[in-house]
Amino acid sequence: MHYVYDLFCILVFPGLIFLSIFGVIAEFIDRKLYARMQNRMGPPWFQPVADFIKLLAKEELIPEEADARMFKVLPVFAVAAVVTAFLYIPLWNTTSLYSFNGDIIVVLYLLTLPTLTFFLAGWYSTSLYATIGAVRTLTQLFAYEVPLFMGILCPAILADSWSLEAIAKFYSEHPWYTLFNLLGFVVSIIAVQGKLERIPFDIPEAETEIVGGTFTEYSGKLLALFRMAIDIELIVCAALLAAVFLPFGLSMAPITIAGLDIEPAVSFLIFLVKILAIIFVMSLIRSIFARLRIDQMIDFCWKYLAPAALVQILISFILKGILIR
Amino acid sequence: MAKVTIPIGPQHPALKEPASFNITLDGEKILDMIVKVGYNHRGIEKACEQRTYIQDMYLIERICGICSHTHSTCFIQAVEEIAGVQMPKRGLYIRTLVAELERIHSHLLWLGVAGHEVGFDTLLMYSWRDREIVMDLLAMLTGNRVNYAINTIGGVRRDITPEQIKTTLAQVDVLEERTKYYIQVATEEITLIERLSKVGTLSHDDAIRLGAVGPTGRASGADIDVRRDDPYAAYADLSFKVCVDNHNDVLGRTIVRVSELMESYKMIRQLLKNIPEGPVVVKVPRKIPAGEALSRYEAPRGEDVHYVKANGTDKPERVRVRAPTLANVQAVAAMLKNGYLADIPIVVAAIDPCFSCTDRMMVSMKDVNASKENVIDWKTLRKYSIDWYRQNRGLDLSKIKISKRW
Amino acid sequence: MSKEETIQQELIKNFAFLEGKIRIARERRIFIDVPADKFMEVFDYAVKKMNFNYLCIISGLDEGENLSFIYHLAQNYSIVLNLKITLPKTNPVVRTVTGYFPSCELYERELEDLLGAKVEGLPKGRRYPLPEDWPAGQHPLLKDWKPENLPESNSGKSN
Amino acid sequence: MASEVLNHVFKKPATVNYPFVKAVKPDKFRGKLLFHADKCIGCMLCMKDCPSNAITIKKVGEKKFECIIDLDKCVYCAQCVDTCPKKAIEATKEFELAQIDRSKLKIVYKNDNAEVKKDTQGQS
Repeated sequence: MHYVYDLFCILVFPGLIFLSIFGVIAEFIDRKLYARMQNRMGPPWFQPVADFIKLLAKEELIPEEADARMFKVLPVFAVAAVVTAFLYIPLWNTTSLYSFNGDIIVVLYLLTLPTLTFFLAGWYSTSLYATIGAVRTLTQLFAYEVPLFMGILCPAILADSWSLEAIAKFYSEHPWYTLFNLLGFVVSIIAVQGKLERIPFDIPEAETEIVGGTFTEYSGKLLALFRMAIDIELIVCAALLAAVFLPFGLSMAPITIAGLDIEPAVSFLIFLVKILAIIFVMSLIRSIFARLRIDQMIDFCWKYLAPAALVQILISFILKGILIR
Repeated sequence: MAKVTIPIGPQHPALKEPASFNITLDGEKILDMIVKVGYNHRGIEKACEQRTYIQDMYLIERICGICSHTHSTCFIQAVEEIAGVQMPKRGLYIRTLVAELERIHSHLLWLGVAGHEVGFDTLLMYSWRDREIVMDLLAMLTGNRVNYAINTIGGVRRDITPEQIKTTLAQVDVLEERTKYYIQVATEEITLIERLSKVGTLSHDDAIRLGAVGPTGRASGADIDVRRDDPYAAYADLSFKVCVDNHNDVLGRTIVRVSELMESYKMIRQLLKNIPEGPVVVKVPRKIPAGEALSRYEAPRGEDVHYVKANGTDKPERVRVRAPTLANVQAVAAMLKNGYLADIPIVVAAIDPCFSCTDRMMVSMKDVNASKENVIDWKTLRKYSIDWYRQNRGLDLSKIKISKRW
Repeated sequence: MSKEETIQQELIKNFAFLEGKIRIARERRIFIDVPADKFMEVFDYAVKKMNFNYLCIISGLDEGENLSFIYHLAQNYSIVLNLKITLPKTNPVVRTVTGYFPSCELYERELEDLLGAKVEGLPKGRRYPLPEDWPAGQHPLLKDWKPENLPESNSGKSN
Repeated sequence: MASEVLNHVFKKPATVNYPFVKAVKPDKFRGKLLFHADKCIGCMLCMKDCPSNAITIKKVGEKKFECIIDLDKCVYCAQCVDTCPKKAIEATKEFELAQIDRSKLKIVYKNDNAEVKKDTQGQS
């Protein structure tokens, strides 16, 4: 029975199927918010699903010079990596499905994988635009990855653990301590825009410059998979930020209705709301900035974001000395 | 990364019309570029010679969709000069009014396009939404949103009523309020300024040497404006400022355009306040006496020049058109020197290019070149897609009924 | 004396052969017929000494036996001097003015493509505005040119 | 920018939901042309002035004319409306003229009032 439960977790809830559905919903919310911020109507609720189905029905074209096997395998890789990352994030209480000490590092690396697959996808497409997009993806990775890691690891320093579960537990016991990580939260949410390749850091797929960027040559099912990976990545990133920086409400007192303990359900709903709140902030960032140039982006990340993250680490170390002895 | 040459165009998301920029890159830096124009040669100058002046009016209006009033006015001014028409004042005022409204719509459109090119879609959506106001005004005054067809030889085709004047004034107030906001955006939004400032620099000397016109020239400190230097229509009666800026870059071009919007509002108020009573059109015979004239017009994009030669019949002997983009496109290469790949779209967009105006003509020569096989009719297309889905997806879609109208 | 008349006087003073060939059409418009062999002198003088520092366009005309080219020069963006030269169709050769105005390269290429003029000193480059595979000797703006003149093999595909 | 953007989240979108909500056409709108056969005197000026040769006037009897308008050629400048000395051509506000079949864009106005009516209804 144990294996069946595992399989259920990985494939259905909170794994692949749940994530795909939630990803589609998140994409819709993001697009709708973006549209409403721009005073547009935005898409109807089924639009992301319709887009996905349409892509599935489309003809797949693989460039003659591209490495066909790599070309086909990469989207699957991207989806697998992000889905795996989600399994380590605590959702309805402070315990996640699979947890071990150091899983926060694993999640961060799993989140780096899709970026690498984007790079490889562009590189193996052999098209000019895709290659330039690929190089930009990689260049950008070096700029935002360090501030992102530092920003997300700061709460871990204060909590004195490398396990997401322990971090969540620590902060739900001391909710006020989250305020000390505010700077790290801001740094991470900006860096995540880079990871998700959203404005102002959508440089690798800047359509007015390099057409479709890394995905220029992708079409049909493969592109649909990549789109799905990006949608899921959006949720996983938002969930990670929510779990690390906004962990309150995770271990409330049991709420019982008609003898049933619905506390996990309530907590889970609160968690979803937190994810949506973070998506709202990300949509806001997307709508108020112009796309930066790659050199400006690197400048910004190393001149402002990385030092800010360092300051946050410093704060965490000092606080740790004072508060937790 | 080794040197690569990438094509921007003839088809590219950043270009709304066909032109081609072959760019040699070293990483992200531009080493060299070759500009190719001429994809849209439509044969308009030749076609003009075979049509009457009245037909030419509408043909020339369609040189460009955005500055249609520009071209038609410029052409008609030349014809009127040859014919020696004494123009009715009210007609000239209405012509100028439409011209300024067109400038507003063109500049707002440009602002949105510029926003889009640097990935600032919110600006695009806002400025295009506000552009609807001026589009509605144009529709109200002339009948249609584009290709206004308000001009005719000897005046304008449609008069304006006092109610329309009132509506226009009210809407101009709204637009002015919005434009103030855009000035604030253009001068205060950090990421936008990062992307526009010090990009696509064209020094004052280069601008003069390469003959840059319109906002492109004015943003490089060239104090030129046909409306003031060679006044036409009702511009001699108006008082306005020529907006010159010394940034020499894309930011300067943005500032010039948004400040010109403010000047246009001022001009529209003056026009509507002082519009004289009287007829809007005088009758001009179909046959225009022999003669020649050169007409200049300050289009939203710069100086538009038409040369018309008449030979005494109802058809012109020669019509020569030079759209502002042709004067500006040569400056693009100078602007992009040592630039970045990422700056190409915005620098190209900053001259507000209109390649269809520039090229004017392609020989749709008796449809000789479009052989029959190139045209797929609806039934064939439908059959093709049904076959494709049957073969590749195993779906039989032939049973699906389509709307009766089809 | 108006500005236009001053310009007329100055030109006649320096180039006696222009006497009677200068026509002031209206305010700010001066039309001059210049003998083809003296054209560069007048052009040079107008640009360098009289500050006609902006070239609006070059128009080409087909006048039956002859081809005419009109150089529309503007002084301070305001007064336009239209210098017209006439050349026989058999040998329509003009000197390039790219030395004065680098931007007029495209206008001169247009003269070459559409009217079949020969512009001396124009650097080699891409055709404008006709496509690269346009058949030689076909100049659409000539009065006797008709679309039927095109050889059927021309697919009209530009590069 | 941020405050402007946040304000818009709660505002009504500016979009006009086109096929369901139709924008009001201005009075001077130049749409599909309507021919009044009873007024036509057969001067053919409209044919001469039409920039795209979209109008053909045919003589079908003594002082009787019928008109063929090619809507796919028409550029909707309404010069013919201005030219016509008897106001036999009128510009309507109809603009949704797209058709899949090209032949449907050719409109024949017969010189018979009853048929004129039927014809225009069939096309719209």
